[in-house]
Amino acid sequence: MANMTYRDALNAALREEMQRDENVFLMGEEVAEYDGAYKVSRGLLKEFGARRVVDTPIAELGFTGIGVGAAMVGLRPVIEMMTFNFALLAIDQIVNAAAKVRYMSGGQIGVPIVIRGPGGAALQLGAQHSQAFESWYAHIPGLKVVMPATPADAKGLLKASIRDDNPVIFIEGEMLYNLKGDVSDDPDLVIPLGKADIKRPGNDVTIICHSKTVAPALAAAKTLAEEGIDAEVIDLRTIRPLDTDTVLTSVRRTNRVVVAEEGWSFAGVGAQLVDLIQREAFDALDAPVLRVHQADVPMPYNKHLEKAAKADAPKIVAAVHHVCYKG
Amino acid sequence: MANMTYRDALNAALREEMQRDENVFLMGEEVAEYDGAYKVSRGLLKEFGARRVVDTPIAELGFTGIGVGAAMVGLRPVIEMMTFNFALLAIDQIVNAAAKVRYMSGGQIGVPIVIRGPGGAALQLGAQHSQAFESWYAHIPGLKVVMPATPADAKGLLKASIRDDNPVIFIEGEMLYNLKGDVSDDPDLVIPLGKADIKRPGNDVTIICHSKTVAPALAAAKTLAEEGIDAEVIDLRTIRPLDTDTVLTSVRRTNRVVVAEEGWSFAGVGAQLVDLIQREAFDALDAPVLRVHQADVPMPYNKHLEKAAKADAPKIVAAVHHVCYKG
Amino acid sequence: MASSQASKKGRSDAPFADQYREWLQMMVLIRHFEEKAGEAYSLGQIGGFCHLYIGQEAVAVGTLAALRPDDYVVSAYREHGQALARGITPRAVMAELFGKATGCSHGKGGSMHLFDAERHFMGGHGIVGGQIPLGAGFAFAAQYRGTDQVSITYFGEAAANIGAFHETLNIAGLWKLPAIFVIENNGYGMGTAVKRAAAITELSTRAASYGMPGVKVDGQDVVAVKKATDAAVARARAGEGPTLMEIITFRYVGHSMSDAASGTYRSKEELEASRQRDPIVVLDSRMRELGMLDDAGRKAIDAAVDAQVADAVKFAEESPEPDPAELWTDVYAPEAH
Amino acid sequence: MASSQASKKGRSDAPFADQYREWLQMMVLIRHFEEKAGEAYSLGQIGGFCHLYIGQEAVAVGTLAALRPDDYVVSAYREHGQALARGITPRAVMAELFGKATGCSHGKGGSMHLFDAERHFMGGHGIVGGQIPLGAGFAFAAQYRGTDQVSITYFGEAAANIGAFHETLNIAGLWKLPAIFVIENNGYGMGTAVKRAAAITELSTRAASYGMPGVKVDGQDVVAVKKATDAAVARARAGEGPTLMEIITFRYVGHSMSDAASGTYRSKEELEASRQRDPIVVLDSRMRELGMLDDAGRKAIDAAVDAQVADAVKFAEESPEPDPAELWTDVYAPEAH
Ligand SMILES: Cc1ncc(C[n+]2csc(CCOP(=O)(O)OP(=O)(O)O)c2C)c(N)n1
Ligand SMILES: Cc1ncc(C[n+]2csc(CCOP(=O)(O)OP(=O)(O)O)c2C)c(N)n1
Ligand SMILES: [Mg+2]
Ligand SMILES: [Mg+2]
Repeated sequence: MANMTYRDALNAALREEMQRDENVFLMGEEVAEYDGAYKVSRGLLKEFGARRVVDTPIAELGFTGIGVGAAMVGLRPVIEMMTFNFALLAIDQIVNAAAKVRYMSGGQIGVPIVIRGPGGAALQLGAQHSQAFESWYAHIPGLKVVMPATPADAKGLLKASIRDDNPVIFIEGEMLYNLKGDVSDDPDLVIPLGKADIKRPGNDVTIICHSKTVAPALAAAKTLAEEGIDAEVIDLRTIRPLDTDTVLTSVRRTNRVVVAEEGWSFAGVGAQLVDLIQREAFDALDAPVLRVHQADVPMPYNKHLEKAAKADAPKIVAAVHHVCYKG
Repeated sequence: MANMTYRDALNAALREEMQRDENVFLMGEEVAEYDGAYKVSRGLLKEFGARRVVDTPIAELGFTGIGVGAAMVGLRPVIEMMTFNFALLAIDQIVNAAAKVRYMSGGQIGVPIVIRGPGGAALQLGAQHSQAFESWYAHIPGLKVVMPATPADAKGLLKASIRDDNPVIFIEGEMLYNLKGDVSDDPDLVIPLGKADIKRPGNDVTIICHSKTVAPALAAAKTLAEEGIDAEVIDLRTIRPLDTDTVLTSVRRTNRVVVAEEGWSFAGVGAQLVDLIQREAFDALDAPVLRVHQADVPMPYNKHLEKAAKADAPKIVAAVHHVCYKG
Repeated sequence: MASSQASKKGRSDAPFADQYREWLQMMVLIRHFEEKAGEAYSLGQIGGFCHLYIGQEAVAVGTLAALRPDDYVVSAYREHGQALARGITPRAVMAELFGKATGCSHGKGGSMHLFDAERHFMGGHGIVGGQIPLGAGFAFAAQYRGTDQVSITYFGEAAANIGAFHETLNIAGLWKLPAIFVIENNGYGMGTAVKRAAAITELSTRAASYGMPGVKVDGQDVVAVKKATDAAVARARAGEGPTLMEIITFRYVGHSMSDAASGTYRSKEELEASRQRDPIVVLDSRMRELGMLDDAGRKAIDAAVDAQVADAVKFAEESPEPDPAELWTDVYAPEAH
Repeated sequence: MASSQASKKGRSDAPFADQYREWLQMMVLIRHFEEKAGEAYSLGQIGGFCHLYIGQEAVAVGTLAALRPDDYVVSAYREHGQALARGITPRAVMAELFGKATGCSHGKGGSMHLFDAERHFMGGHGIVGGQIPLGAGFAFAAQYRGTDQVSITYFGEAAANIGAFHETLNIAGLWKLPAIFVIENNGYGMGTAVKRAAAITELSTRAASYGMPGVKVDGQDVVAVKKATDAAVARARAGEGPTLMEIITFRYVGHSMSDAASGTYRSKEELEASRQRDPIVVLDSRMRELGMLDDAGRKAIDAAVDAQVADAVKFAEESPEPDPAELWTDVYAPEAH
């Protein structure tokens, strides 16, 4: 056990997997000589050299496709998107190549690739740099979508993603990189994909969240506890495949649900959870499932407007009050 | 009134709007000399000339961005995507420019553009050419998403989209182009965006659909009628903004709902409708809302596998049986 | 253009008799296979989009003759010719067009998505330009592993105007990847002539933007194609980096089965003219000139090929449909236990 | 490089005294404005990403001096200099950086997204290369309407390796759009030197792939920049098509406020060397040489500029935040009644 930041946990996962498997390499903009725009790859060039830590031109479509090609012939690329906003330029390679080659080839050729980097908003980066696209990737069969919220999950899930034989979209959070927590230093410890984590057990209401909404959800649970509402907080960790058992088991016990996510509402991840829950646990619901999400607008630059746009603890508390018919 | 195909209705809408407004022009691959890959623009080059009917190189990102730029300075481009599968290459310009310039500029600059073409699957076109992305576009604030199912709607909605001052994603269906129906020849008749259409009134169950699932939904309703189940069929027509009133009014009367769409399930359009309905009409629901959608796999080439993958009338009937607790 | 005038002197060609015969037979096979595919399509035995290779045979045969079995090959949706020239059996290709379980993609890919992992045939791809970064990726892997494998990536001339071409060639030139990029310039992208799609029509000169050699090749002369490819392969194997080949050829047929060979965008005359230097005739004549072929020899080739193609069709017709459960497989890797 | 040797002869410069003074004052304004913006950022008055233009002043001033008010201008996220040179007031720009309602984008855009519809300043854009097709779109509109307006599009040298550059320049060359594409080559894309990102470093030569002239310009000499832009503008207005300008300049500061000016990827020495030909000093010296400027004149300019910048900061500080309701406006056009 070591106490380290989310950033260093990702760094450790990369280092360990690169030490473990010669086929694993890191490629992206500024990952090598600059040690990463957000320093996630700090020191890796020094340790592994320019062959395995590869700086690219600004050409997301090109270098992502090169990564997909390398994966098709057995390498295990980790492609860093400086942020997932830029992955839109590479999305054809992700959706039409990475996600489909195994199927189109009748199972002959797999694509063991990880595409990782920060997603969602940070602070005042404006409309083009503050977008959460996880629902888009989760919409696509053939992809897996992983979004760790803590340093321990970041390390264990990135290691599992690198070892996974499928294309994995691994979305981090710029606002999470400095978050500290205890992380196992066992190089063999991986956290299996597709398993949610109950970050706080509770009996009165289930708050489902992932990535940057986990901390606000836990803060909300604390506030609610003071009011005598005992909230269970489920961190999905993997968006696709979704851990339906953990979600449904909780819902059948608490009968009330709030789903919080960072992104926009229309056909967001929360909408899929509502679909799942009302379909599989219809009779267990004592109230409609409510959602907390970004205001349905492009992210404004002004800091007050931005704060008002974001999902936060007070909004989660308010939603819980509603589903509990309190206030 | 004239009886014409969906293709010709779109052609008439383009012709009328180009006659009406000098700022309207059509740009895309093969739209001019070839009369359109699916002949939607037949005759337009002849009538309006190469200045207003513009063939482009294969460069979706480039010519879409050129269209967005032209719209920013007051022209009203209609950009044809040969199919929306290729729009993935242009999606950065759609999401980061078209959808955001008005907001980022504090309202100074609008983007009155229509991006149109066929979406979804046809017959045996394989995984890369058989994708329905409406839930992606509907996820993005700043965009409108329109999907006509009939010749009359195709004409009226395309005219409204061209006159709209916002970026409109107008998704047609290759399988609909030959569909015939009565179409008004009144050049002033437009069908307002954001209004769903009750294609069949009914009292026992509400079937919500759009685009290529409208015909199967109506076929299902016919079958169900023979069993004594009176289904109301709502064609959303516009996915964003969604006509929540029409949907909720129907649901509050029928108390049972099936949502059918062509695309994949995870965070699809149907998921958003489920979210809306259980949130706003929770007490009205006698059964969980069920969804019909494509099998959650890339589209296979083999015709039997493809047929099995697609949403169709029998699947809608089966879903209705479930929500009516019949069989 | 890199031409094969030199080789016109019998002496230099003589040792190649067997090769030439092989190439001729493969070009004839592709031609007959495509003609039959066209018929089967008209009969509704093949569905979806079907893009025939008729007229371009020398490009696939000449380029792939220069490669090793362990090199990597990737193409677009007009890839039947490359699949056959790479050695995928006519049976497996025809069965794939028919969507049968015995097809080279098990019926799940179709005409545009032929794959054969064993032969390092990394697929036909349907998004214009989409295969270009993939091809560079195979070359990257070879460089990463320190093998001397090369990759060859085929795309049409219209694909040279799309972003993936630019991003990939810049990276390939920068990193000196062992890659060969082949522009199959058949004059048209669907209904659009090169000069209506590209600001310059000498596409091989774009190589200069990427620090790699660009060579223009006569694509109707299989010998010239082979020679030019040999040079590009040698350069790549030697670690000297990629080459951009612009191979000039002609599409004798429509863009796809739903497009007429001539009419709207090109005249009957132009089409006829383009057929004058038929790659099969060009090699056939040279071989006769060199005494490598006579009527009997040619008849034997045609007969062998006809039998092969007939057998492929019969095989495809008689092969089983994929099991319905196949709908759900190959989306994700089988769970490791 | 298109240089201004010729203009060294006083006679040819003399008539330009007022212009030169204007340009000098604008360059000094940009320099001081950016220094103040840097301070305000450190004080937390400005948030998000902030990319300063210090060192590149002559590029914005020299190019925009060649344009008409009705021409169109679009840039990337490093656009404070172009916004000021285009005539957006220091108040409106500073207020936007502060996120205030009085900012040129009403506080909703920020440093990377400055807009001014009235001045045809069509925005700073944050996705590398994203503004390139937009710039061509403005030129397309001018051509469509038959006006003689031109568009100018700014982007960094690293953006010349992205797909949007290729697709747009090919179309612009093919259609002869009245567009000017300006590569501001400041040597680095974040921490990546040109030679580590581009297979060739003479980026202006890429124009040959697009059938347009490519010109390399000394970006530290505002006079040379203006002259070269004049030629490109004349060509565009005459309907002869686009021009690719590669303007060589230097970024004296880090990529953004969160990046050190030197250290990891460039040495202190290299940075110092790059500062030797400061665009402000170059023009200042020439003017003194020509007797157009003396210490008093220069002092007057500095004083005027300091006052302007101080006023801009004060204005930004005292301006109101946007109304909370602004969160919901400008997503869609107001409903027409
Ligand atoms: C990105 C993209 N845009 C459009 C299409 C539709 N399309 C398929 S083939 C084709 C023409 C390609 O021409 P070329 O690259 O010259 O190859 P050829 O068909 O001549 O072999 C087009 C426009 C596509 N598949 N992908
Ligand atoms: C598509 C995309 N990829 C990556 C980034 C992150 N990024 C912002 S600026 C930049 C460097 C651009 O360098 P250059 O084009 O030379 O412009 P300069 O910053 O030097 O003015 C990068 C990589 C981005 N904004 N967009
Ligand atoms: Mg072609
Ligand atoms: Mg730069």
